Amino acid sequence: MDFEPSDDRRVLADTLTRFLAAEYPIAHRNAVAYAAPYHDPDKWARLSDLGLLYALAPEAQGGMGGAGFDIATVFQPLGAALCPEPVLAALLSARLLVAAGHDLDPLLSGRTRYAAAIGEIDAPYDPAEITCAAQGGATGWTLHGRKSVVYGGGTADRLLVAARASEAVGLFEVASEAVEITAYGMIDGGGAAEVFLDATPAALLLPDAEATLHDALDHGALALCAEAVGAMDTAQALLLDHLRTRQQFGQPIGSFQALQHRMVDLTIEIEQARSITILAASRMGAEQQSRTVSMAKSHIGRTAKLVAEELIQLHGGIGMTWEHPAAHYAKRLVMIDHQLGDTDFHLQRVMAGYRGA
Amino acid sequence: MDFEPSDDRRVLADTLTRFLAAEYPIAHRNAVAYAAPYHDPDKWARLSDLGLLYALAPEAQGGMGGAGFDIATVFQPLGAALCPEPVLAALLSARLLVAAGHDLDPLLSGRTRYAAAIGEIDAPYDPAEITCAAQGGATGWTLHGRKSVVYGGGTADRLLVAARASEAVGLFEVASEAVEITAYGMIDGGGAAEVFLDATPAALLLPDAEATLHDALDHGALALCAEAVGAMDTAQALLLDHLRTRQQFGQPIGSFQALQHRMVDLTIEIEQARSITILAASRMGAEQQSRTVSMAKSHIGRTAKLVAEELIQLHGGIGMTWEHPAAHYAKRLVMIDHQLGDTDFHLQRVMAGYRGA
Amino acid sequence: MDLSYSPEDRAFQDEIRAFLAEALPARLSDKVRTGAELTKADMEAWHAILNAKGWLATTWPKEFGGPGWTPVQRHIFEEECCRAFAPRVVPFGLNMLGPVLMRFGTPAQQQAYLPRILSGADWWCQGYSEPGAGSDLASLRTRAIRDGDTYVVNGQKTWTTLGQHANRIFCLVRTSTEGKPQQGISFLLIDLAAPGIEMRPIRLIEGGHEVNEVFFTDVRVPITNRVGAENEGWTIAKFLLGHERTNIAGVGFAVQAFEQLRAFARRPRGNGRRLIDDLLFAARLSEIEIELEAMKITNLRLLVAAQQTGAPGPESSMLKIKGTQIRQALNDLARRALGPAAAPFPLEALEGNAALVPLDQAANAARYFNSRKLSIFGGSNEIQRNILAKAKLGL
Amino acid sequence: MDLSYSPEDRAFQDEIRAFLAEALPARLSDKVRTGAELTKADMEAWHAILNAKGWLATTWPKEFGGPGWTPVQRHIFEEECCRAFAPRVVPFGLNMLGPVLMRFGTPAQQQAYLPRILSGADWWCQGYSEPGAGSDLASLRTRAIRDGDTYVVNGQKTWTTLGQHANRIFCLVRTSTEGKPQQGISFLLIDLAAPGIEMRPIRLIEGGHEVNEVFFTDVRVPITNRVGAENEGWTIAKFLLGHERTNIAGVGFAVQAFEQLRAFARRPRGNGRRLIDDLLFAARLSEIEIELEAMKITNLRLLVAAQQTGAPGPESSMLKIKGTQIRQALNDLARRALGPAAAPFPLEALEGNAALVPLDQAANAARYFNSRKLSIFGGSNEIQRNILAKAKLGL
Repeated sequence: MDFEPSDDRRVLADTLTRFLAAEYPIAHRNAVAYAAPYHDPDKWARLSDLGLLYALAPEAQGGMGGAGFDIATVFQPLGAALCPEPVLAALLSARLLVAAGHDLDPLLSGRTRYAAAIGEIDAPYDPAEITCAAQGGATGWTLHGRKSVVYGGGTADRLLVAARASEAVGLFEVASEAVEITAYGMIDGGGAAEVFLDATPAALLLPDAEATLHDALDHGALALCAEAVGAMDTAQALLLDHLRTRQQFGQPIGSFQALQHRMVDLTIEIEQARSITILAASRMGAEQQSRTVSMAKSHIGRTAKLVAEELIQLHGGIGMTWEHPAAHYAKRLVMIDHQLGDTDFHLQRVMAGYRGA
Repeated sequence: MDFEPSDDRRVLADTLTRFLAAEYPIAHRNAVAYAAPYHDPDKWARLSDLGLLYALAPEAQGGMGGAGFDIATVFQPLGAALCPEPVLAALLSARLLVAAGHDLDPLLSGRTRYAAAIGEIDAPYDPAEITCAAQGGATGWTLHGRKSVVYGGGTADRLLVAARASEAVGLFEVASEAVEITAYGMIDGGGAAEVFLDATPAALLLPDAEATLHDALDHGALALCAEAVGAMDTAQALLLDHLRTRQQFGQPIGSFQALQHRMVDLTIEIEQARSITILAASRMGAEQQSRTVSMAKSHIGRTAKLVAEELIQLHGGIGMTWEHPAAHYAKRLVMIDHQLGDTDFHLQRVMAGYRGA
Repeated sequence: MDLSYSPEDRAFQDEIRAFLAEALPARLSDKVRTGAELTKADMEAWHAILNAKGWLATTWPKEFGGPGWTPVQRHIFEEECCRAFAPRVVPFGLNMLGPVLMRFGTPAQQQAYLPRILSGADWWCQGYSEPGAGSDLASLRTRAIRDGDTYVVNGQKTWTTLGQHANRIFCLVRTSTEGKPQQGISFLLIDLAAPGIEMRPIRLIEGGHEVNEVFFTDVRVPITNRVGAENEGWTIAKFLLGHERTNIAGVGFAVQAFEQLRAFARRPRGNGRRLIDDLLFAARLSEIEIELEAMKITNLRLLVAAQQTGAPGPESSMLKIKGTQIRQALNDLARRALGPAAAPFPLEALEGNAALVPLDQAANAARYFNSRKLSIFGGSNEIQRNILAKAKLGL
Repeated sequence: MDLSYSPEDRAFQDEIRAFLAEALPARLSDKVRTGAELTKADMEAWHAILNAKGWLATTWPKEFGGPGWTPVQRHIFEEECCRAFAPRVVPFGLNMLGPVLMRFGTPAQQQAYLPRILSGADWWCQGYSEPGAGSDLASLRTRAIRDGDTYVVNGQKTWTTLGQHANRIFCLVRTSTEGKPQQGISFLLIDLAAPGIEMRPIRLIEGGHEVNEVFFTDVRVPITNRVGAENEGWTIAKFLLGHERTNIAGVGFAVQAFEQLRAFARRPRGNGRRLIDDLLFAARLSEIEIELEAMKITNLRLLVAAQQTGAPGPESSMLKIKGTQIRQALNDLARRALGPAAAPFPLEALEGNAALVPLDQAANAARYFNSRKLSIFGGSNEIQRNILAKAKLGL
């Protein structure tokens, strides 16, 4: 039993942490995260050159990782620095392309940007509810419908689209130029898009993709958990610094017992969130993958919100201001619950495990 | 708009409070509440002589009250003193007898003790799930099955039994001598019983009693809410006294901010519980009766448990001991959630209100 | 015990409803309903409509131009305004400075300022908090030094709500450093046009501009603009804190938010299903509804008690704490109700064909983040707990 | 990162399982499963079985008769014991006094007492808390005054767990009133047969007798029974508090309780329905399961860290807080799962034909009330938060 990262992963985490600290100070992060294209294309290229994306795919498919702990190793530093780059889109796409037996190098090298267009307005989290339609014809497949809040959809070259053909949900690839895309920023930074499919020509990658979609979403959820753990660590550090230095009533506010006890409770919740994320990472590819990831995402949804709310509350007014990093960490921590299944969605997946014998 | 009790009710509350303070000091209360017959028959007679039970029935049926605020006026002092007398059994029975057009005086005078045998092991809260059977024959009705945790069942003269005859659930009356009864005490004091019906001869009071049963249970739930408010008030007073007098680290523990803030939060919850109980009392007999009572009982279930747990925790070890009143208030406050529907049962009744248009 | 309104109160309620149905412009209530930002002109327009009816200064006695309502009537008025999605009245002149002037001001000050508050000639803002004096307000450091007939003011104020629209500010300033920090504070009325004042916007977490910083550099204020005695401003500060907490529970706003959320959750989605049929969502909504129903009664109980004793006690801190918790819980659930569709940044909200959610829900995430201020501004919930522990529980 | 046990650990686990399958009497595990009270003889019997195998003093090094296990091995052992419903080892001699004697005792003390702990000849209990010294242990007032070669002890101890079975007690006593309260404390070993000692039962909330008060009146204790230097007993108290917190998270007990509750909830009732299909119940159970799964990892992380650094840090206070919260939440839900059937008083529990619920659930309400002690005894959760705020967060 060993809770230390391997040497390779430690090097990757250190490299990434140093790069992000140098290249995404909070002022720059905010400048790029809240204005189109909602990330920094230049630094995205440099991140790719670091080999970041290769850590997201298995060696057999040309990557250099792809295990649960590799994903956590990448996303935790991204969260700690609030990095707005569309790495989640790349991860989801990589999992889909692996399943489709597709060449991954264009994605992993950063040359071609992919986004996974899965969710819809009325099917936000569960692929089984997808209604976008795929129609086969003499000249190939066409897609019809709308995909909503596609992460990284505004800057992608290629879209991987889940659409229903007769009974099964299939996976298709389309070129971004072939669809109408409305790109926008998100309240916590970063970009997403609405994708309008109107008899859009598409290439079929997988005829029956539901299991593959679930697997990709599991991996995405794990990534978001790790990202949240990173962001919670920074939030905790900001908060401790504030409690130690902010003076009111002639003493640092961290000397007030009521605040001390809340800070302790917060710390315990963060450690629990870290633990359940470690457990989920360890179960990727194993039998309990989906249920364990759901445990983690449900826990994180609740804990990250608590951390965000206490981060603001204990900072007082200053934590409500755009100028202060706390506000941006709080937004990201809350909005992670809106991505790939919120705390109650995942709780219900955990509960479903009781139904069997 | 007026939140003061009427003069009649104020007199009743004062009389009752004085009687209970004089007759049920905690040592006596514990002596009678935890040993068969789990109440004090002598004082029960004197309570009846005070006219207590008449407050539970409308004037038209020979009572002197019966409104929501009358019930609250009776049960709040009972809760404040942890009185173990089977007044709840009398209230439930009175509501049933009123609906059946039965003579109430034997009950209201205290001469005849009734208990309502409604719940079953697998139908603990909802009359719609009752499986006890009533069979009609040449010589009248017989009842078959088992009723569980019948409050006051061990000391009742007559039992009002809900049982299913073909489609509808009917209300029947049986003499206690005619059934097998296993009486026992409850962990928070007071008595209940298992009632075994084995071709027990019974008199039919109401052929279709489901609405009547719901109404009686609503009134019982309101009574339990008021009882809890009374018990929470005493709990709060015990706790404040402890915080002001218990010294640790050279100061009263009530000077520690973390405990102060918890005590404030507790106080707010108690006031909210009082408010929702007032609202429920005001809606008895009105359109929203059931949903509002369920709001109150759901709130009380959660709040009373919180008060009980903080009552013990902030007392420290002494609050864990049989010797200290806190332990007995805590038990009653928690176990109220096990009577006539717990916090989640009633939450689901509140939720059911959303289903309509 | 009687929880219903008296026949007089019900008639009063009918009168309010009729007035709102006729006088409240749809263009204003639409903005409130959808969470759109109200302009200065919008707020002034609504003030003028209320003032024409004599219902603007609801807390003022008749001799100063108020309607002379009881607390219960004021409550009914506020409830109906919320139900109709009327804009909120800007409280700084009407509910804060007004009562201070009536109680502590000279007749000259009352005559000079009170009518201008009603007419809209003056828009007041508040200069209390400073960067180093938040919860610990008495540690404020903005100095006012006497120079003949004027004070010379230097320092900085912050969290000045809607200061960008104001022409005047009332300030707590330090006029002495002797004795306890509370002892050397005075209450000044300052013209924002005076030389040496700079107001800078503070952008809040969700991107909006509603509060400001105010910088004072050698600003000259006539001593006749001081309210009350020199060094006795803390009395006024406490008066304001303890006295004028109209609608501190925010019940009307909570009811508004609850009704909007329930209506949204009942709307069938594209697949015919409704959010309200998700059991966990319904459970969370029910829990809040129960708290809200209890809060309505708690609020009325304290209101009626205040009506009898003449002044709200420390119990109003309970209303602040629970009231903000309920409103924040509603905003939280409303945000969560949108799922991924909560994410688009409101400044670039999607509209028309690309709209993701109904317009009145589109700003839910921004509303949630903005509402975190409720438990901080106006005396944080932690400070309210300190007050209650001491003043109500005797700890 | 590798969360699985090493092949050696797995072999060790198999060995433990095989041993328990063979050596643990069903009459004992049945009692543990149903929450029945274990007699003194039951506990002694289980100790003897473990001692015969050399697995009784799991925290002791080999030279004193322990198995020399690593923390991970101890964890596996405890996990398997819980899974098998083995009785809990009585910790006062084995896990508390034993390590103290090894670290602070004289060779004579070690030789005199350690073997008797293993053999069961001595049953130790703990004399720490006093009525006036709970969270503030250093304020203890039980006096020990030197009289030649003996101390004369007067005072009162309380919360002495299982003292009714003990023949010896280790006590913190005041030997000086000079200096800070912590400075005048000494650690004494006292024979309960000595004249002047009276032990009285304390009945707990649910009716059970597991703790006691101990009164000392002119009790004479040889000075050779002092462990460590005079007035330096606080060092030992802190050592005990910080050092020996084996299984403080109580994960094994929580797993046991969770499995029992889930099994009960899955059992079809008379009407064919199952509690687990009640969505709100399932949601509450899931939330606890998630916390428990996280706790298992948190516990292991700290265990492995302690294995590397040699000592648990203040983080073990986190295990205490969260561990007790989880166990209490499980006991809470298990009680609620019974509905009205939770009410019958366990001392008169219904059995046979009149039984309301399965025997292993009948004591759920009593278990819930008894488990409220978890967050109070052994350093209340409030004290743990104080420790963490200072030692871990630097506040």
